[in-house]
Amino acid sequence: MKTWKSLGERRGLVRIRKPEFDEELPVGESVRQISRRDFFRFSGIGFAAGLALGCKSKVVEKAMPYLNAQEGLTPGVAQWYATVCGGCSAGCGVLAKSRDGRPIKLEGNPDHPVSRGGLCAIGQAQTRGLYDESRLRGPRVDGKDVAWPELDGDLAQRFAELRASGAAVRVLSGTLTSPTLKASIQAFLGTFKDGRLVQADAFSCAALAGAYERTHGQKLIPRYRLEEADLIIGIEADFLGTWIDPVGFTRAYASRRGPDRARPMSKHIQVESGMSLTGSNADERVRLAPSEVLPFLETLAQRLGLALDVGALSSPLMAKAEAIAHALEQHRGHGLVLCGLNDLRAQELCARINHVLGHKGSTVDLANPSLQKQGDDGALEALVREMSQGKVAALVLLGSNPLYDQPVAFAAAFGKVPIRISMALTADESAAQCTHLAPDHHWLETWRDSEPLTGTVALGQPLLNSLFNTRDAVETFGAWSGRPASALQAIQNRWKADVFPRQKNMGDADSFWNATLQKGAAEVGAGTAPRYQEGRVEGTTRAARTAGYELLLYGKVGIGDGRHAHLPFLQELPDPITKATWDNYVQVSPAAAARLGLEQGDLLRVRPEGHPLELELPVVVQPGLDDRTLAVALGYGRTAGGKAGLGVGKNAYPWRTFSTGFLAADPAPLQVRKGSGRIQLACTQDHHSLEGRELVREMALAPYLRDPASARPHEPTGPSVYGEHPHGQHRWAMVIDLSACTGCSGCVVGCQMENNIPVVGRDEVARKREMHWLRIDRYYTGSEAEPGVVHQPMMCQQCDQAPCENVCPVLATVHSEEGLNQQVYNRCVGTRYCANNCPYKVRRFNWWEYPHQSELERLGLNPDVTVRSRGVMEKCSFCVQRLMVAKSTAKSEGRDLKDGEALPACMQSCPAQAIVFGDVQDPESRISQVMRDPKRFLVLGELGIGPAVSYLTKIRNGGSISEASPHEASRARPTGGLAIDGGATEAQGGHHGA
Amino acid sequence: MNLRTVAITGAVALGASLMIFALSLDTRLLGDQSGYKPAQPIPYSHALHAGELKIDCLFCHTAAETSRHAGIPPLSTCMKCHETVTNKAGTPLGKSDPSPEIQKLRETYTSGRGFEWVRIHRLPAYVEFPHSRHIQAGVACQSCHGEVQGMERVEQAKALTMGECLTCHREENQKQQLAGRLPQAPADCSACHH
Amino acid sequence: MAHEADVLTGPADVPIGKADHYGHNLPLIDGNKSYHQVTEEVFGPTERRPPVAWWIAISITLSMLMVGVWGGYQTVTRGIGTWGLNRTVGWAFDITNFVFWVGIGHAGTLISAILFLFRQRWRTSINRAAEAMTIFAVMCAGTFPIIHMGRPWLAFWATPYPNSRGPLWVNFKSPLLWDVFAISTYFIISLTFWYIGLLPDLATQRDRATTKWKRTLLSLFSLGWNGSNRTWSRYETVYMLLAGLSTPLVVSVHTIVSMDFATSVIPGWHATIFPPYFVAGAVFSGFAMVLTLMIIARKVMNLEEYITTRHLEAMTKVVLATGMIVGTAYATEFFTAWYSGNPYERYVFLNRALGPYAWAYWMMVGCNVLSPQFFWFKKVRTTPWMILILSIFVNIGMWFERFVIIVTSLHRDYLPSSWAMYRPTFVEVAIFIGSFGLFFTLFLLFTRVLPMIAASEVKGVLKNADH
Amino acid sequence: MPITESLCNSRFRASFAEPDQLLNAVKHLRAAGHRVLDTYTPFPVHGMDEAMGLKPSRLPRACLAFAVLGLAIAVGFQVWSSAIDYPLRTGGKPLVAIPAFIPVAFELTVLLAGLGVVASFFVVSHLRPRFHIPDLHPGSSDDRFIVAAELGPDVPFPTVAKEMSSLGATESCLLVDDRFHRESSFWDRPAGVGTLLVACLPSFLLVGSVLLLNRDFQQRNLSWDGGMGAPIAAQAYDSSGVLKGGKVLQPPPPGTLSRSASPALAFLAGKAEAERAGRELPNPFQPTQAHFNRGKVVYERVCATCHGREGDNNGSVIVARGAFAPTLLVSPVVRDMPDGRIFHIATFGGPTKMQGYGDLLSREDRWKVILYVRELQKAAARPIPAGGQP
Repeated sequence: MKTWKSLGERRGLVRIRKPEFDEELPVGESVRQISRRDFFRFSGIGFAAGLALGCKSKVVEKAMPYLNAQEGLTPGVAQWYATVCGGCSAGCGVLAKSRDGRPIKLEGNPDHPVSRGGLCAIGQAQTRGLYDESRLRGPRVDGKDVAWPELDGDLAQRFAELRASGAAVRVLSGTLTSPTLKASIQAFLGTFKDGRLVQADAFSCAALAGAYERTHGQKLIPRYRLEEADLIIGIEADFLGTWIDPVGFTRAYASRRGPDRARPMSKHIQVESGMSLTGSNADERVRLAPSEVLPFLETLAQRLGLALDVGALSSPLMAKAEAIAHALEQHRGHGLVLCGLNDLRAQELCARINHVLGHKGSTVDLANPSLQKQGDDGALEALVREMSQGKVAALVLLGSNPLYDQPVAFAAAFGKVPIRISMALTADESAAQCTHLAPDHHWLETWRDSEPLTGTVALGQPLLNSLFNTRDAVETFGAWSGRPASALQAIQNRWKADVFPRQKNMGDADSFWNATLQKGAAEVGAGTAPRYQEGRVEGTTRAARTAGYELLLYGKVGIGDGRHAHLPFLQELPDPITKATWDNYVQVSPAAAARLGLEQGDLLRVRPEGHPLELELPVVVQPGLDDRTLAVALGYGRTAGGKAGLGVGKNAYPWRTFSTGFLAADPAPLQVRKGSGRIQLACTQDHHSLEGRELVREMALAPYLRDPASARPHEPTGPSVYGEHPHGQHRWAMVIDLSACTGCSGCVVGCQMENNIPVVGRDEVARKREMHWLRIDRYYTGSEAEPGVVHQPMMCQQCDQAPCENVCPVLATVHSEEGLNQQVYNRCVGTRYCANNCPYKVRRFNWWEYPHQSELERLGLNPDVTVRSRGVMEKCSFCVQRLMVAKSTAKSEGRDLKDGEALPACMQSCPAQAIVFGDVQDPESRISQVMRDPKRFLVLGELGIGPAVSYLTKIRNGGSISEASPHEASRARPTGGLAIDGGATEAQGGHHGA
Repeated sequence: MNLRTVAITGAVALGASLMIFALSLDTRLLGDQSGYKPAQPIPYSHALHAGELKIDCLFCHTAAETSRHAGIPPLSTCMKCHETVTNKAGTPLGKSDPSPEIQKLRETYTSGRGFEWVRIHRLPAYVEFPHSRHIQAGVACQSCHGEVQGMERVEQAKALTMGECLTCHREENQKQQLAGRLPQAPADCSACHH
Repeated sequence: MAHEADVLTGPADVPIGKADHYGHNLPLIDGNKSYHQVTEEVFGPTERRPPVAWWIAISITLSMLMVGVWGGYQTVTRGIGTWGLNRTVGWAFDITNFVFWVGIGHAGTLISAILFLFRQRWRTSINRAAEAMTIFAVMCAGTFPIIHMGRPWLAFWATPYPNSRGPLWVNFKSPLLWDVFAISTYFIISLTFWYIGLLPDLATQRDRATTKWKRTLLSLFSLGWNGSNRTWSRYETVYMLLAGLSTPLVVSVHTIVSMDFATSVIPGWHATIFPPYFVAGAVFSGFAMVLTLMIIARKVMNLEEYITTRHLEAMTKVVLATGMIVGTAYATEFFTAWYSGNPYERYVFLNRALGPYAWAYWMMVGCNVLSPQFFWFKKVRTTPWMILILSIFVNIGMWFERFVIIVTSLHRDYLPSSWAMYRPTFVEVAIFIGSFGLFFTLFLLFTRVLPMIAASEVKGVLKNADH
Repeated sequence: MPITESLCNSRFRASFAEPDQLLNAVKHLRAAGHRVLDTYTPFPVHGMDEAMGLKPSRLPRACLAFAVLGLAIAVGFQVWSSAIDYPLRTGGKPLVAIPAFIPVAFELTVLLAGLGVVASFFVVSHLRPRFHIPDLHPGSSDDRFIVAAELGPDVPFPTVAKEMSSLGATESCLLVDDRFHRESSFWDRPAGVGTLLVACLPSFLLVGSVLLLNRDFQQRNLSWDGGMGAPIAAQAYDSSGVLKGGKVLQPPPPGTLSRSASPALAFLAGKAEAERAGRELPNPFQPTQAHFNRGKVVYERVCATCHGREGDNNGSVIVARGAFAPTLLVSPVVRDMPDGRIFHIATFGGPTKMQGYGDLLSREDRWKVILYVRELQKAAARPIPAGGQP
């Protein structure tokens, strides 16, 4: 039998070891001799048994310190570095936690003007993209591993020929927020006679920029200031989930969500065909089919006084559009209309509405436009045309995977380009078709600057020297254009020359550089807003269809455009709405499902009429979806670029066309037929109703404002047999504001990263064995057609009289002095009694030994948190390791712990700032103040188990649109208007469980 | 068959099963390598440096004051002295008797490699022992590591079991309480296990 | 003597030698046997080569045991993940089987102890086998709490032994720890009780032994028993004391097992009715299992004259009575849930009767409440094959009772977001089969190795018409 | 024990087929003045105790005693271990939660009572594993009811035998081999049991030595505890198969600046730079007691090794080896140096042998050390008062 010498060996730990060290354990040796003699004196029975157990060879472990000490560099002490997230083009600021010279955790940077301390799920998972086994290890030419000089030499020769011949060279990239990188690309392209940079986004906002070119003469995407808006009308814009800058928008949006904020609660109406994360947070939703959106907008615009042709629209929708128009007029100057369609006419209407209503300068900031989406669909279309005509001699792909996410025409044309170069980190679909692979650094390995919003500059610094033989794109372009320079040098030069002069606060470039490096970002001079230009609205009306199914393509919060689909943490993140993992599917409304005879999991074959691609997808019955809409998520069906993403879901990108001039879902009606059989979707939540239980409390804004005390219904608290038990110096508690929480799930992934929570895979999730310590329960209230949605983050409630603690026979879960419900993994024998006895079902059991074989991936684990073995129970600890570090720091500095110093990971990065955590024994702390909020309630508080986590009642700014803002109800009595709830809309306010 | 043989065989079987039982109970806990005394790449003597020359522990093990790890000093720390000191210990002033081991040290440092020391103390991964808290609380290094300043070659002096931790923490807290102060040594499980 | 009293106490209530209410003299043992005949018939099977049927039977049960060993191997080496449990349903087959076997294990000691204290002499024919059954059932039961642990090799942590962790003891407030003490005490006391009862018979066996080895071994185990009256006198005292100790013990064991559920906060578990309900259920299932085994054994081993239909009838009456108690408990649970006004509690019981596991619930009701009603008929009570079928139904029903209590309460508890379904895997079924394999293997071995009937006790009641 | 022939001959037994006959016989024998030693029956014969004149057993008292012991142990141990020895709070219950202790207390009471009374029974009845059974009468375990008695004075055995057969005895005979005169096995005697224990002793000793000498079994534990002992997350100082240099510890990329770090000093090594530092760098710390104390700690930990605790070059290394003399810190040369220059030397090294300590000591510590050195210099400059201060 093969025995392992230690657990490390069994798990495949790579370790230098010798079988037996020369001079180990003299004591042990002598004992071994004695025992042998004694054993031989008797018979061999005991000998064999004893020896088999006693004599195992020893692992010799190495201890390898730094060679040189460095000031401020202490092994085992975390350092935080401000840098810029490269997960998408939003350019959020992150703080990267570095331990022993490598990044292990990312968190939001509160000093960064874009994200202001928030970080989304994709951002949280980025370190795992750094330590990803599927990354390219170095450059390749024609599929063969080469060294960089070889690749450069080969390309230099080819480029020289192109320079001579004047052939066209193109760089295709996603949105580039780094001016230095852009400059280096331009410098490279400048060496050719016909060199051009094409930026294209998978989730394109090109029409939005195009619309502003028509209305303001300048291609730009305005900076929307949701914090200024009293009334937000979202039209097919999932701005809290995937649109432009979700973290920044969530932060701004949440700052006005709730009755006790500094400024009155905003009202949010979402007009959409699918059920998006944003729609789930809206005070009111208007459902309509995708083809009805444009007529709806036209009606809205017309009612607001714009002269234009209006497409036919059903009368209930017409009434709703009128009601919204009325509400917008009431909030003139403080409203905001956002449109997520990639359609020029729609965006122009939207821009003009915002102008007419005077939103410019208040909610629509044109002076500091956003640079987070620079994709140009027209340029991309032109590129495809050029390529298919054989005009492009060389194409460089940077942060772009067009063979996956562009219409199939691209793939056909791509083959006609002789020199195809990819800088992708992994061998993705496009890289597989390239002649040259020149892998870029992961963004955590590079120096990068960033200007996500005009006037907001940020610096990204590397956290680690590159793991593999990759090269920074800036340096690669520098090498190819014959002007090699290090990225750091290039950025520093550009900053001295361009950025430093723009700012006025600091007198010396080095201090400005250092201050920005430490803070993460700086604000420099802003531009001026362009002027509005009157004009005829582009395009013609398109009649809404009244029958047949229509296609909605959308992005999911975790997967986004699919570029991180190879990160299992994101695949396993439950979709905030459907709670499904590891798959995409076709969403069908309950009414349509009944009509089609479908149930959850049935396979359905879908194809836009006339389109060659038919996909067979499982059905998810989605309440709140428009009855004629079938929604399919993008970003799935990867065929290359990392194991975890392969074969998960189906790729729906080919269903997008340029038919309107901009990349959008094929508008043709859908052909739908039943597929064969059904599959079990890996959903983490199967029951969506509260079953009449008062687990979540909701209330309308108006009655709350009339009497805040009415938010707390009578809560019988039975007498305790034993009374309170004593607490130590602290007593931790958490309050989650359900009005603020949008369900964005950033906390879920953040928690996984902080606490080394494993990913278990599709099958295990389908068996309901996901390991998330923090989950977000999503309940529907009201009717299936027009449900209200509640997101309720649920983690260990750290009960003071915890039912789980009593039942553990071995004292593996006991109460701490500080009110924590401690779980001691190494003491746990795994009876699972505690999990059974947990009313919240937040305890997670290690059903298997989850794999940790990859040494690369183990670099990304948090060294402060035990990696649990199989057979052990685990659960949220309130990030006790972070509390310990904070307490230790305070003690070292000889002071008391400050409020807000000890933060769990979920709270730190919550973009909505929905979580408050602290010490309730400190009467001054924020938590103590929030604990006095009349909206506070306990989930299952009636059980008398004293949870330390409490929730604030969800306040909905509901009612009819005409009384949109009860804050102002006392001031201005609303003039009678059309109520929005035409028909099916249920009044959401005042829903109580039973 | 002779009854005696039966009895003795039975006795041995009993003894062996008892032994197996005793072994399967934790006669020895994880990380208890007390007595482990491996040879190191160079025979660095704590008895000389910490004992005879009375160099403070924290002179080299600087991290102990701020980190969970006490740390093994980087070679650059050795070079603070051994840039100058190259002779064997006890070489009279003015004489030159270069130590080959110091020579090895200097060569390893300049080559940029560093030594692969053999790790002696290792607590199980589910235990967090922050050195910094203990150093700042004035706990002597010797109370866990033994009289290192007398060791020619370092060995693990104590078993470092949870019982040893608790004994010290309980005594310390008792002292604090008798003095009317708040207990400072945490007794919560999650102080060390998380 | 009135007819009603007969229902609960059985014919043994009528002193032997006197006419019963039908006017007949009813001896406990049929066939008018001599003492020697009893010795021959009881010890005979242990001294002969087993018949072919026995070999076939034990090969089947050993195969079942091997299936279980495979399941256990899978579980221990790969993890509890091989089972069908999930984050919501953390116990299912494992604890169902545990409670089932503990319940089975109740009849033996009950028959030995309580019937002994109540001077029910009809117990003498069945107590030895019933006690053996108890011990084997407790052994089966004991494997489940160990194998259901995530890290079963650390099961010894549930015992308070001095250690180098502080020392860290155990949680005496945990019902699971109470289980550890209850089950191990029950096992030890039952084993002792059984062994004490066996001592005179072991001596008989020793004296009949034909080979030296057998005689030596039996000499060691019979502790030098020679039938001395001084020893007999103390023996009877000790037996009485053990019976007195075992009686509250047997009640306490299932009470404590029921507290695993009753002390929790889970709706459907958190019920004060559980201890009596569980004890009645345990007696119910235990007697059913005794009936199943005895009816087969008396047929196969020609012991019809020792285990008469009157014995069977007495036991069916116990089954009927406890079955009624159990049925009442089911109704009471529903009433309590409705009357409490607690929405969670109400939902759990509605869900039991109408939810996805309703089939299991109605199976339980059918087997446990309806099937024993046939025992109202004397014809059924005295026809062994009918009793056999009904007793098997009761066993099935009682297994489902535990399954229903555990799984339906867990799978839909407080937060609807976590509701989930449970489906067993083959590994779980294999372990379940293996537990039956272990039980029947041990029982089959017992029937060939040790006297299945307490010969000394039977001799005592053989001709006691004069006493 | 002295055994006389007459004694042996005076014992006899009679064997019956029915318990009633035995009962009559016993009554008869006792009435006739014989001493009934014991009866041997396959089952307890009712009325025999009275017939033989036996007193009721005292085993119930032993049972009670053991029960009380069990209860005391259970309650005592539960309270001691849960509330006194290692108090841990679970579920908000008090440390001594009496209701929760009842089940275990009850079980242990029953267990000890049961085992105790059985053990007492074995002891008083001399029941123990034996190879040779004393007083074994044929048929007594099957269908014979046997009485053993000692002949009364002056009654010949044949008379008694006749009486016995008239009472139904199937057989009666004198006993020649009774319990005092037999060839018993060595292993049946207490000495045999002792020998058995002694035979086990080496095994016990072995186990004991394992416990005492604390053998090296941690590797077994590593695998047997099912994991978590071996680190999975990469830990500092470990070797690495992935990272550069084969070790986990990696220097941060050059040029990066953490949130808490101070930007690199804009100075190079060398005398000119030191002089520039003296001009440009003021000490950012005021000479407060706290700063002074910290400076003292660091000075004595690091600097004093060579420079001496008083700055007088009496450092432990210098004293022990006398290898070289460092710069006298209390000398006027150093006293006149500006703080910035001393700071530069502490950071980058001195002109001769001193290495820079910028990598080992934090920037704050270096400044604070200078504060302390200034105090040392003041103390050295001050003339020692006549009283002779320590």
